[in-house]
Amino acid sequence: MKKLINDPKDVVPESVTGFVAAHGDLVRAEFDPIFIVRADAPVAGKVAIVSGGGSGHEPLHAGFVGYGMLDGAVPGPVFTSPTPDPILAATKAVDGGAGVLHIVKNYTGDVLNFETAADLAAAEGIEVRSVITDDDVAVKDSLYTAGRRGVAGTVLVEKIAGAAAQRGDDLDAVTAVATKVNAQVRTMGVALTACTVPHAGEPSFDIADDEIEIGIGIHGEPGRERIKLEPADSIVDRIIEPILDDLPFKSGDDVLLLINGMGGTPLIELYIAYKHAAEVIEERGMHITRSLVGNFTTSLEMQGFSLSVLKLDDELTELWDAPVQTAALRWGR
Amino acid sequence: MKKLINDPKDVVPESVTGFVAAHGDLVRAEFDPIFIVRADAPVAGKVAIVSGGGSGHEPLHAGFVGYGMLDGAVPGPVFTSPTPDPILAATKAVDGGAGVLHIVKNYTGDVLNFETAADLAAAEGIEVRSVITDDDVAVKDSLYTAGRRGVAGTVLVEKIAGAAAQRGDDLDAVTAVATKVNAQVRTMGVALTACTVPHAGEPSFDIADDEIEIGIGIHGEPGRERIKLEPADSIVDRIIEPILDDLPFKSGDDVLLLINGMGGTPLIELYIAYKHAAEVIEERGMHITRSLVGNFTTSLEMQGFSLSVLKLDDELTELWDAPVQTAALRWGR
Amino acid sequence: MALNGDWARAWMTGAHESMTAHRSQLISLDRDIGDGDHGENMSRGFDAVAAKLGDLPADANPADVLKLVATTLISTVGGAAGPLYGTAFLKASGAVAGQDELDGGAVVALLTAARDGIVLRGKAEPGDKTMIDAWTPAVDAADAAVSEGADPSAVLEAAASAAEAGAESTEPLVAHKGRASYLGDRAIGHRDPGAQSTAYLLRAAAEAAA
Amino acid sequence: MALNGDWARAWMTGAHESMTAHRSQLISLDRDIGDGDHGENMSRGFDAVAAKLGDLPADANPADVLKLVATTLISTVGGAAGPLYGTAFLKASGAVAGQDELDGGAVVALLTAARDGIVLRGKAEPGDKTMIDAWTPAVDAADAAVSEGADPSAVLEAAASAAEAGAESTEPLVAHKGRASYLGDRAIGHRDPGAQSTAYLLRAAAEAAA
Ligand SMILES: Nc1ncnc2c1ncn2[C@@H]1O[C@H](COP(=O)(O)OP(=O)(O)O)[C@@H](O)[C@H]1O
Ligand SMILES: Nc1ncnc2c1ncn2[C@@H]1O[C@H](COP(=O)(O)OP(=O)(O)O)[C@@H](O)[C@H]1O
Ligand SMILES: [Mg+2]
Ligand SMILES: [Mg+2]
Ligand SMILES: [Mg+2]
Ligand SMILES: [Mg+2]
Repeated sequence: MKKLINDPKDVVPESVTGFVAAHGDLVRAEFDPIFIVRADAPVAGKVAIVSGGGSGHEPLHAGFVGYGMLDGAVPGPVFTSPTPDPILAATKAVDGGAGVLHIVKNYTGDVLNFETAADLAAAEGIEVRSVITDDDVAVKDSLYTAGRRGVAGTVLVEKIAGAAAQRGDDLDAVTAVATKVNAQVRTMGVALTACTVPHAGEPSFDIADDEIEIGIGIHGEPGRERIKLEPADSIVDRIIEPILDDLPFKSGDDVLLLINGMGGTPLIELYIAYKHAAEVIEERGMHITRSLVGNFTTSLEMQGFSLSVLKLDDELTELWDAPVQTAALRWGR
Repeated sequence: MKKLINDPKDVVPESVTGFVAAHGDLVRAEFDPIFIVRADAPVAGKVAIVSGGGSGHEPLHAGFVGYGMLDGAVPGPVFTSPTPDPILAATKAVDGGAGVLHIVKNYTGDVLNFETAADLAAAEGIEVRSVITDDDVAVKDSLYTAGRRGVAGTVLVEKIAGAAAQRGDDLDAVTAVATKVNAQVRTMGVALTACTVPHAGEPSFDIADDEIEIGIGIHGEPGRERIKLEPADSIVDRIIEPILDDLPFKSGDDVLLLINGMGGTPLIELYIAYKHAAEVIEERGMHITRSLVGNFTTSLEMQGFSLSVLKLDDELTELWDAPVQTAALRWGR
Repeated sequence: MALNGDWARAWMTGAHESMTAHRSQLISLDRDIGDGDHGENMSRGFDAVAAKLGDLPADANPADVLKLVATTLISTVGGAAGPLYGTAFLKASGAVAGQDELDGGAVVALLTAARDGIVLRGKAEPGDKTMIDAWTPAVDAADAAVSEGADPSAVLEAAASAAEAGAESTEPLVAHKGRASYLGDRAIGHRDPGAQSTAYLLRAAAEAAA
Repeated sequence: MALNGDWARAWMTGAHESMTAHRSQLISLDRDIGDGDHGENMSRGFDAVAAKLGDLPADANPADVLKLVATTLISTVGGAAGPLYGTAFLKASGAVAGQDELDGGAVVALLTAARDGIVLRGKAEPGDKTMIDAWTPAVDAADAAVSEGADPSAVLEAAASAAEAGAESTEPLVAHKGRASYLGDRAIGHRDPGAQSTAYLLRAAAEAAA
């Protein structure tokens, strides 16, 4: 295992220490238990938004804490959802009296731990809503699975709900917009290589030099199928078809295209994927009116990428364009 | 070789196609010869800035084209400097009548090709200046070498000179500020893994599972020494000492700290490096007043990072804070 | 040993040793069909439990011990296992509240409440390839042993053996809950890590009583 | 063959074949002490040269061919080698301007101008572990061959052999120019890729004349 770390046990607290030192104008952190909040939290009268989950997906979620996006982020150990204590502490620290929305990726652990924290927060008189993100079309959504996973589309939910909260929407409205974004975004990913969780010391799966994993999860969970390496355009075809075939995309739609790197894929390759994905989308008669390319929801040093398509309307576009000032996403101020 | 590409020959044009498709609000490109310019180029009356060099370092340079930074970027083949033709074409395309500054990283190929292009541009009546960046302290600067290499500090030169040009400084003044930033920034890098140039198909060097390369260049050039993997803090110590020992850093200085990922290192690790680097700098009595952490000057999928320290003063700080709107660096608008 | 407060402490000390010893194996099982952290999660949780046992008053009864274990696991394990085991121990504590020494019936009540707590939170059914596939046979075996007149330590022994068999029985299954459910048929042939850690937990309970 | 326009074309066709054949070897030499692109750069450049040779008028003289090669290399090779070889061929073209057929003295003038052009741009001295370490012995050997009364093709043969020896002579050196200079002592034991491509170029010139 070759990593730029000290003791595997210290990875999360040391990284959070560096993060808040580098971005002291935007954020501050508590360490016992560990969570990150906007430097100006709580913002009185504003709906607050908290997200969180296992670490190893940076900049998700701490990189999205700041004006116009998240109020708090709760990083668990690498790839392990946080316990209720820090979620509760973050929820209390950001509550500005207008209630708190939890944005939770759909994994049993995240859902259960946030659920417990929400119950405890409610018991302390804080109004809490939850939106569970589940944008990953690689997973069958049925009674016989834990449901679709929440993956890179979560960033779009956080940005757009964050803008709604920032402009003063109430808790119901912010919850509704987050729910809507989640309902309109679909994602699928591919891994070229595995990643190594520091405390495990071994790659999360074995994959041959000429193989790729289609439908990979963001925790190195094996995906839908293992195939031989193909040209970028063919790989894009394999994952964009299931995305576009799924509801709710149709000709004439305005969409946002997100090409998300898994952490170890260079930008030069992500733009090659963007090129072909954009071609396929335009061929289907849709219009890409907004784009995002980069590493936003990563899996440590994994090589690979995911592709997300979000159906836009005027409201979502306006909220997407609204100013945001976080470590990893910033425009308009 | 496991890459998200089609034919190795098409990597640069396909990636540039994706890049301008994703960022059509900021940039446009020509393809024969290949270069990228601001969407609104030429900006009449403004000094224009062009940079370029081999591809594979993305977002450098195209990711920095836009308001307040570069007017044009010229991507060569992967790790190979562009020829004079596209440099000349980009120079002509961005010239707004106030002259053009070339920012060139100090490699024989880049220097010679930009030199030829500058001569040809001058012959066509365009006033051209050049600033050669050479911030890499890993390399001995002497009569007996090609001199120090231009590495991640180049991004700081481009941002600050870009802000000077945007506020209306003339060509002499923009050249002077670029020269000053280059004189005040020092960088050194480390590689944990090698990278593979698409047309070569093999890693640029061989490195054992327990070895790292100290003083790596951004083209996978072997560095100063090969040592066994160490904890992150020790690695940071090895590269920050030569940086701080070099002119012009002293107690009481305000500095900007840049932790630059080489492309394959996850953000969670870069912030661990930030933490310790910041500690060492503060121990020496300097104050980190500005920070930048992320992948800015990369070497394809290489795992590793570089650390840059720039001595700030009021003018440089003001220019750093000035609005910038590019694909890879954006604030203030 | 009588199933009193000392037994409950000994159980947890044994569970701590077992999670430490099997950390890598549980990581490796979870690597195959999950995300490779189950061993790390469980050993982090039981490290915390071991560190807190000393805080209990000398006369703590089994319910007191189980309650401390519950809150400690909830606040240190994370992932799916944290809330599931946490709820299990919380409900188990409630089922034996106030009892200084547990008889066979109380053991059955404890195990049943733990299992039901996990089902309440996780909604898994037997055969879904989860820890429930270790807990449910354990409950049934304990119940049967009590009907046959077994003493409390024999009841625990029966539960532990059934949990071990239950863990093994997850190998041919397709998963319907947890991360392994994303894998479809590819989960076949792999043992569920949570079922295996349940088997270790119940083995530790039986050994502490032996 | 007389060293006329056809010879110059044949030289370039041969150089193209040689760069194609040695592409991987030059990449590999450059991987060791540079950035691994020299073979790719040279073969890209000579692919373009080969494609453009047909554009020349039938009566093109050597200087015309060399000029076309110069501008083509400058606009296709990039890196350090592009401007250096480009300047070399531009100066070489100037040195034999207007001559329909080159004699031994003209060959020396051509090689000297080429070498001086590289020095003008790159400022390398002999022993700096660059392509100059192939060009300089080639110039000297050609000069000596002319003094000894060799015919033009023998002059080129002498130059090519000296360039090959010169390329080999770079192996024990520490580099003072180009990327290999960053390596200090670690460059010792490796052959300079540019010196090697110069040896291939001059070997192609000699073979075209044989
Ligand atoms: N819905 C559920 N009901 C019961 N047990 C579950 C459920 N989901 C997961 N589990 C159990 O949790 C175990 C995984 O725990 P762990 O690896 O610690 O958490 P995570 O899956 O969050 O990484 C699985 O092996 C399974 O036994
Ligand atoms: N200053 C110089 N003078 C003469 N030759 C040089 C100089 N710098 C580099 N070279 C030659 O260029 C060769 C490298 O060419 P190439 O790999 O194509 O370019 P780059 O170094 O830009 O990648 C070296 O092997 C060396 O022979
Ligand atoms: Mg987990
Ligand atoms: Mg090169
Ligand atoms: Mg797990
Ligand atoms: Mg080279």
